[in-house]
Amino acid sequence: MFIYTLKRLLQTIPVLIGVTLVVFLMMHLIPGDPAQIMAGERASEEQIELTRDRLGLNDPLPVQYATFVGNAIQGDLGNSIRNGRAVTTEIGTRFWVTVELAFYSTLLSIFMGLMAGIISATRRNSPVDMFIMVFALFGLSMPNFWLGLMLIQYFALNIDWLPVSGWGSPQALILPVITLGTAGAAIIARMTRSSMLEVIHQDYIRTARAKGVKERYVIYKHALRNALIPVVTVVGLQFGALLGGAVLTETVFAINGLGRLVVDAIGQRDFPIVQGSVLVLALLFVLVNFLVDISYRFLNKRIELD
Amino acid sequence: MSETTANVSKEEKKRINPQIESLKNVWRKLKTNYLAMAGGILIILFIITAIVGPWLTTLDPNMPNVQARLQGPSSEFWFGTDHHGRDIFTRIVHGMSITLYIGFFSVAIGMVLGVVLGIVAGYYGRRIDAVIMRIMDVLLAFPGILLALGIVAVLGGSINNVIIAISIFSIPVFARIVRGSTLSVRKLEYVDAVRALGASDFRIIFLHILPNILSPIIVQATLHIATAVLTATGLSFLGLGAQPPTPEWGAMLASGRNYMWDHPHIALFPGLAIVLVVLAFNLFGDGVRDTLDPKIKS
Amino acid sequence: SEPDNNGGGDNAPANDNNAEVNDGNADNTNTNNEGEGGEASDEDADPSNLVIATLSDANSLDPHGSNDVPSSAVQHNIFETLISQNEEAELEPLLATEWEATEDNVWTVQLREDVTFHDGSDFTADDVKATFDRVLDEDVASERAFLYEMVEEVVVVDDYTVEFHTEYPFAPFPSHLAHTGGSIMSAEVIEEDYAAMEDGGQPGDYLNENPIGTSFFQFEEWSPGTEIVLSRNDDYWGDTAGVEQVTFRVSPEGLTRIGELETGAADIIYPVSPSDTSRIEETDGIHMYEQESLSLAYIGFNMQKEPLDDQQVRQALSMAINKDDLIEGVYEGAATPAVGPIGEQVFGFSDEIDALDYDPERAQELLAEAGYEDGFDTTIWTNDSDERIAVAELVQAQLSVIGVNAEIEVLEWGAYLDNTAAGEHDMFILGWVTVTADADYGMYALFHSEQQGAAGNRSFMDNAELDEILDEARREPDEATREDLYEQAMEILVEEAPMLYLYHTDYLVGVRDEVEGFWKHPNGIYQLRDVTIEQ
Amino acid sequence: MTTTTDTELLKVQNLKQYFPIKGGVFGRKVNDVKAVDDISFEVKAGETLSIVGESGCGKSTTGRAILRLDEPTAGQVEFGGKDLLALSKKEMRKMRKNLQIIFQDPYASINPRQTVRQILSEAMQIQDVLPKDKREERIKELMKTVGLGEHQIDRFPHEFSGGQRQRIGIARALSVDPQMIICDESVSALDVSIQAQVLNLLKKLQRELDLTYLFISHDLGVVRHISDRVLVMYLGKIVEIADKKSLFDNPKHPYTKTLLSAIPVPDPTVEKEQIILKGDVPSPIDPPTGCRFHTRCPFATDKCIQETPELRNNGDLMKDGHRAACHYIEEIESGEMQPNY
Amino acid sequence: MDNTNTIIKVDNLQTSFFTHRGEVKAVDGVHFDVPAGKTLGIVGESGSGKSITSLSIMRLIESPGRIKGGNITFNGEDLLAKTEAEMRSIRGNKISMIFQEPMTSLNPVYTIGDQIAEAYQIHQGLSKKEALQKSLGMLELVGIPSPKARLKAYPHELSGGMRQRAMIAIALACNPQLLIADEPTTALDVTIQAQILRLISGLQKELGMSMLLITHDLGVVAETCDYVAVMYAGKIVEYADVTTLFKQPKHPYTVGLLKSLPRHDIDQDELQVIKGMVPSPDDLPEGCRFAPRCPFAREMCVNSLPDLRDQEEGNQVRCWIHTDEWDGPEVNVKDDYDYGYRTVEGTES
Ligand SMILES: Nc1ncnc2c1ncn2[C@@H]1O[C@H](COP(=O)(O)OP(=O)(O)OP(=O)(O)O)[C@@H](O)[C@H]1O
Ligand SMILES: Nc1ncnc2c1ncn2[C@@H]1O[C@H](COP(=O)(O)OP(=O)(O)OP(=O)(O)O)[C@@H](O)[C@H]1O
Ligand SMILES: [Mg+2]
Ligand SMILES: [Mg+2]
Ligand code: NI
Repeated sequence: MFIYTLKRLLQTIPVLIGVTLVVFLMMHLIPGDPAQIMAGERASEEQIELTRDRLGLNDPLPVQYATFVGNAIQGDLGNSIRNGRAVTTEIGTRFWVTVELAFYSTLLSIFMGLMAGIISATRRNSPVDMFIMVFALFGLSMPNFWLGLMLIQYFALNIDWLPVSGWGSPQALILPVITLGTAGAAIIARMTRSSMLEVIHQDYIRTARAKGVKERYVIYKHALRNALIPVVTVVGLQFGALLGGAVLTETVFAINGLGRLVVDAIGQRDFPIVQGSVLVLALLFVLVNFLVDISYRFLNKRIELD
Repeated sequence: MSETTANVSKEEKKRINPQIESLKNVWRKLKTNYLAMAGGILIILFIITAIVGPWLTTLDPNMPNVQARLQGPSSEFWFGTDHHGRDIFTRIVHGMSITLYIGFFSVAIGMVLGVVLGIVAGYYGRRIDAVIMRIMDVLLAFPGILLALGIVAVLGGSINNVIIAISIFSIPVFARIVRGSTLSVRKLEYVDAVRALGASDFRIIFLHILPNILSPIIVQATLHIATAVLTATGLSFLGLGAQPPTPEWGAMLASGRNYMWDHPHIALFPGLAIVLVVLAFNLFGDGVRDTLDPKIKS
Repeated sequence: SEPDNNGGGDNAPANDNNAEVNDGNADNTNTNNEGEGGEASDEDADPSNLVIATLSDANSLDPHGSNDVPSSAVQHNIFETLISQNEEAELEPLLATEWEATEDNVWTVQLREDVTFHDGSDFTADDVKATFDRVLDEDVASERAFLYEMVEEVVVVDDYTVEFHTEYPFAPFPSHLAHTGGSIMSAEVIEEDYAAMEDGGQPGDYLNENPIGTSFFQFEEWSPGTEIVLSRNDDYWGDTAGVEQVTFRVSPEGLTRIGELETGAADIIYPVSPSDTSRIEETDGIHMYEQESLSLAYIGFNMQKEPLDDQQVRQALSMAINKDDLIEGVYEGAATPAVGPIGEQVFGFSDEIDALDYDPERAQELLAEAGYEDGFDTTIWTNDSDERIAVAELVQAQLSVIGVNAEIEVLEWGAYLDNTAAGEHDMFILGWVTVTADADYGMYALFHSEQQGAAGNRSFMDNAELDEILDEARREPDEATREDLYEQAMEILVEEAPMLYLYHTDYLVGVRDEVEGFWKHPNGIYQLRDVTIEQ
Repeated sequence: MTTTTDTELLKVQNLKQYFPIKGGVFGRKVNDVKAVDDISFEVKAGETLSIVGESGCGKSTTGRAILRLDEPTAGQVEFGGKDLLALSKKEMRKMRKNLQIIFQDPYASINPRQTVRQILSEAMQIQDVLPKDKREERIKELMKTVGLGEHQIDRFPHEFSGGQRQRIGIARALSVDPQMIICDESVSALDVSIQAQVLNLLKKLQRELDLTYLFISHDLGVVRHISDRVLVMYLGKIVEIADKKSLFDNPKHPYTKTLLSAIPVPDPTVEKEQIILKGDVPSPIDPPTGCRFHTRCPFATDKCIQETPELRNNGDLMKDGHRAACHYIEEIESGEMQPNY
Repeated sequence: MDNTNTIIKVDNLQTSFFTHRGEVKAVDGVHFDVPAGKTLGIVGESGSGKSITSLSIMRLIESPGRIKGGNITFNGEDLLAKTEAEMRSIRGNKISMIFQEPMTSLNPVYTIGDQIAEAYQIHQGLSKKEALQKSLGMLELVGIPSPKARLKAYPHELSGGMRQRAMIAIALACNPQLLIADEPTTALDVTIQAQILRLISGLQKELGMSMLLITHDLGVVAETCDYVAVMYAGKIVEYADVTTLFKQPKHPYTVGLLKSLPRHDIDQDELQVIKGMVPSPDDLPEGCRFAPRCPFAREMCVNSLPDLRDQEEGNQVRCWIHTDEWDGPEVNVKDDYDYGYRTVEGTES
């Protein structure tokens, strides 16, 4: 287990290098000059040149990349071009906000998705099944901003139960989490359904019934845990996608998260912020997938990790 | 005499093209699946609408009409009008082709590439697998917006380029799923059997493994159409994709954002249209999957 | 009072993007909104704390460290400038008591004597010198240096007298002093900031954490991306502020801000999308505050590209557009049609000029004269602002009437600025705010041939006569003469039509009824000193 | 009886197949599954050699290694005088024409999405046997040979019964005119009545086409019926090899004896003496030292734990070509050693 | 055959699957008893309905299948009349079942201990701890080495033989009166098979259970069963005590089955085969279901289905040959099988 963890951690290195390298090249490839942006539009050529020098933007690209990596290893991700703050500080609190948001949303997706998927699977081809699956497609096709604003209109304004926006209090969490979790719930519902349908015809389910196990336990104890295995992969991917996809939700609910930071920073060509955030997100992504693999093993001891 | 020749040639045809026979089989099975047929008919209707719809509508989808702004659904404007006073129904009909085009091709391309990479990774395993899957990880961990910007910078912002962008996002999703399935299919004896016959890897991969892992691919592809259409919208602000005033549904949906509360119909109808398309593809895809599945006998 | 180069219309980079996008935010009339006006609850209203929900966070609290409205809006409440502008954009004393051009190249300023900084230190001429030396310091590379580029030296005459020696006579100088960029910081703090730079820090590192000014609010706390909290400066030299605390909260989504206003989570929201004004007006407990602005929305022509290099073509295009329709269709009527680049509050505006009014027939004739009787193909660029896209769509439709086929292309903001600066465009939609309320600011950067490209002149106007007038006008000390000169300039600008001047928008601010004494300067800055919240 | 010549068609020498178990930081190999551990045997042209043994003892692995479906770890495989393991991938592909395999599972070993015609014509296309226009004829001929009707030519596998499917597998193997066929549990999955049909067919084909079979099975009834010689494996090693008669009538290795005694006899009146082994088959990852059977062998001594017995022939007790890998062939035979259950 | 001490009596059981292509009569009028304490073997080819019969007894037929008719009497009680809850208290308690595939019949995500203990928890209301204690005893009983450690093992950590033993432990946990073993050894090696069969027989004696052993291996039947029922295409074609069945088989199918077995004890040059194949259950012949493959079949066999008729000593056979109506020449099925004549063209397809 320890060795496996170590191995996985080492495997993340090429991924991190790959991600940062691509981000780095991409940022330099697209039009938009951070020095110009920082020095201001009315700045003279010399002033821009000076800024470029100070930001190290005149160094050859490989040197710039090496500097970035070198500093990153020491935990220094540089300073924001826009406001000069250390990238680590800028990312710091926002990172946790986004992680928290994504985490609760994932929990919600899992909960709703599993429930819906199980009900659908156990009543295959019934009207309930149809309803749930069509509903899931709605959930999938609904843009985040649409859902978010509708929720605000109803829950915050019409019936005034929950705050419109903000972050921190448990009430403030509810709407954004629903908004962000819905699409995931839809996907998980579909996955769970097909996975359950497969499991439910396995021999060991028959064994359980032959033992006289109650139907409810057959479903929730014997079938579900096996059906979860493919679902977990989706959850992992989903969590990754949520981190990136949180931008709209963060915007609608005025949540100060990493998603917004990255998108803004890209718009402002704030190289250090973009590189730093992507690095952190990639790390998290790899970590989540690692956890997914671990939970595979937890769910099914048969899967050998090495 | 002529009768016998006719018979022979019929037989002959059958022999020459067993694929057609098998397609017919598929069709026969599909016909009995009502949901799939419903999905299929919807898709055909969409396609017909996409082709002839624009000829049938009387209003101009793009010409603003300041007098008719923001009207709710009525007998004149079935789905109401948008902030420029354009008829939403007309725009949805005109946007059908472009939305289908983006949804279909971006998924198709991403699927093809993802499937190839996934199969290759799963089939060869070891180094190749590790390299491909790490690249997929990079793609997954990479902010899509940046990639989209890169594409605009290098290739420009046409509709075809948004398809490229979405395809690239889709690759790792398909690759992961396909790799998993490949791993299980590759162990089956019939793969060894054709290998023992001396079949090349290419033949094994595309003629023997691929047809047997279609089911998860189809499910993912049909679900992904929704994601693709919505992503296309998300990218249009970067200048990637259909440019205003093209009545692309995602863009219409997004333009309703500012009017969500007081004039929700602007966002609602394009949204429903997207759901309907996704639903149709899902129903049809599920049916096709069931049909292709040898375990479900007709 | 503070001028600032605003996001609203100014094409200043970076953050402006956000400001930009929303400044015009949307479009929309609420014609068939059935007055379902609800009632705004005020459960969260705290009379001692004024909450302002805005689109974007400040970039920097260092007055030299940024050049965007959200930053200025906060800086303005912490720092004071020597001179301020009132609601009518007239100059008034603030930290300065008097100012005059004592020589052609010298402005002499008398300072107020009873002022202390938030840290308790006295305000003197040294602080003024330190402030302006810093903004001009190349190492600091201030984005606002351009405001004072003509200053050669700041001379401390005595504790409360300073002289600004300029390279050439610069008439609009007092209005530049009224810009937030001229906010006075304490010399000690500036020194600390330099010290931090020596230690490898960035300019402003120290200042951002210790923004010490003289104004009626003082800095409390900044959670980047979330909010900035200021508290009342009880030792203020003038009338102290009406509320104990003010919070600038970031809330990027328009409809969400309205929700916050309705529930009382915010007392003031800005910007409000034109499409939502009627909703606010119909809801009890909240109302709209509208204020004409110094901004200009325009469609620039690339004067170096065929066929837009032809004056007749540009005039034709200008006359093909019905600005009233645009204002109605995009801005719900909350804007004034523009004649030239500056509006009537700006010094130098003349109402003697004949605009190129809407006249599609004449436009068609002009096109024919220019040799384009069958019209031509062109493109309109815009960035991703709902407002600008809406403008583009309407303009496209109106141009099609005279046979001009314009394709719309949306560009991402960074790329948009780069590419328009490089002159790759045909037509592009952008805005400008004449923050100093002086025609010099509004014309020099946009049309002087030396300012081509990124500096502001993206239509690549190159007119020797105009250059001369603009150069002369900024040196001319006599106000009447200056006004004459700018009238000439405007005549040329309308005639030459380097851009299609669209309209000057109004600021649309949503305010709770309990809030009193609030006003917004035409340059976009909230005036909060006199604000009180009724219980 | 099949005619047996003395030419060796297939010669396997010191074949080893280890499957690495990956682990450690860099995915290093930490251990091996020693699925086949140093075995040698040969198959003469026209004969049937069977490999029997418990599940997991390495029978299939041997077959797969010979075909290079898995690349063997070490050893030599000579087929018709050519070293198969030295061939390039491409040459090997050509070579496969001569060496075919029929798998155990008639459901898993045929692509469910191909019709019989597609399956057979693909095989011929791959090996380029016969000009295109002759293939059709050949397919029909093959169908007849394996006892399928011409009208079934365009059917999908799921439209056939297990036995019929197995025939498709056989037809596929025959379609390229091989010299030798490896039958890996080719009849184990079939019902008895169908099994008999397929076994008869295999025998008939051997007679008619002079085929050589390497027949892998754990069903000794079947093996007795079809083989000329039999090879018994235990945990990756050969424990006994002999002509059929010797093996069944005169088994020498304790394991072979157990195996024979464990087969249930479909005759309730026969009271046979069953030897019941203790324990399960040990793991091939850490096979027991010495004689691998010692953990379950009723005769095991310390010597068995320490020394690996060689395959040997005791001329007095065993016929020519009959060899067994046990230290105590003589002692057990003479009753000097008694089982210790 | 109507023993008073029958533990279970199956009478005219009909179980069908209603697929969209129509009704599939998987079990069609099956009739047998299991005498208390004895073992009844059911043999027959794959697909002949053996498993469906046993699942019908357990009332575990899943949709689209349904028990259409017949009676199942267990200890004098009608099982088909019981509610689902009542059935649950019988399953795993009074009637237990061992399934064919030890690899897939155990839930891969729970330990062996948990899975055995569950039976105790359900039926005897024991606490988890007590149940585990009892499970340990069960594992000892079925002869798993180091049972304490195995209690915490997952199925994949056990060999096939151990897994099957675990299955047996689950089935025997509550001392059932009837054990249904559906091909309990097909997936196992001969040596392991021998171990398991011996184990089951031993436990049966020890616990006094009755057993229904389903297999298609006639060797296994010969060694373990007291009575044998031969199934063909959803029907019982012959029922006899084991000695009679092997010595004097009466039904041509039984004979064909016996003859097509390759023997490891004698050499045969060619095996006897039954021509043709088992008819598909959704397309059954009208008359005797074996007629198309039967060497003795005559017009009457093709046209009408014979009943299962009593023979001497409670044995039964379903064949016209053994009836008075038989219109052909006299045949001794066993001896004449090879030289069987066919009056009807078989429909081999
Ligand atoms: N690809 C592989 N990787 C790791 N181990 C393997 C692999 N293939 C086979 N083995 C192991 O090698 C051993 C021999 O397997 P093999 O399939 O040859 O047995 P077998 O004698 O054919 O058994 P059976 O009768 O069940 O078919 C087994 O322990 C198996 O687990
Ligand atoms: N779910 C189902 N739907 C349709 N037909 C079914 C279903 N389950 C079983 N059958 C049919 O019922 C018949 C009897 O099946 P059953 O499993 O009882 O056979 P069996 O005698 O146990 O065979 P085996 O020896 O292979 O286990 C088969 O022909 C099968 O096709
Ligand atoms: Mg094998
Ligand atoms: Mg069965
Ligand atoms: Ni022979």
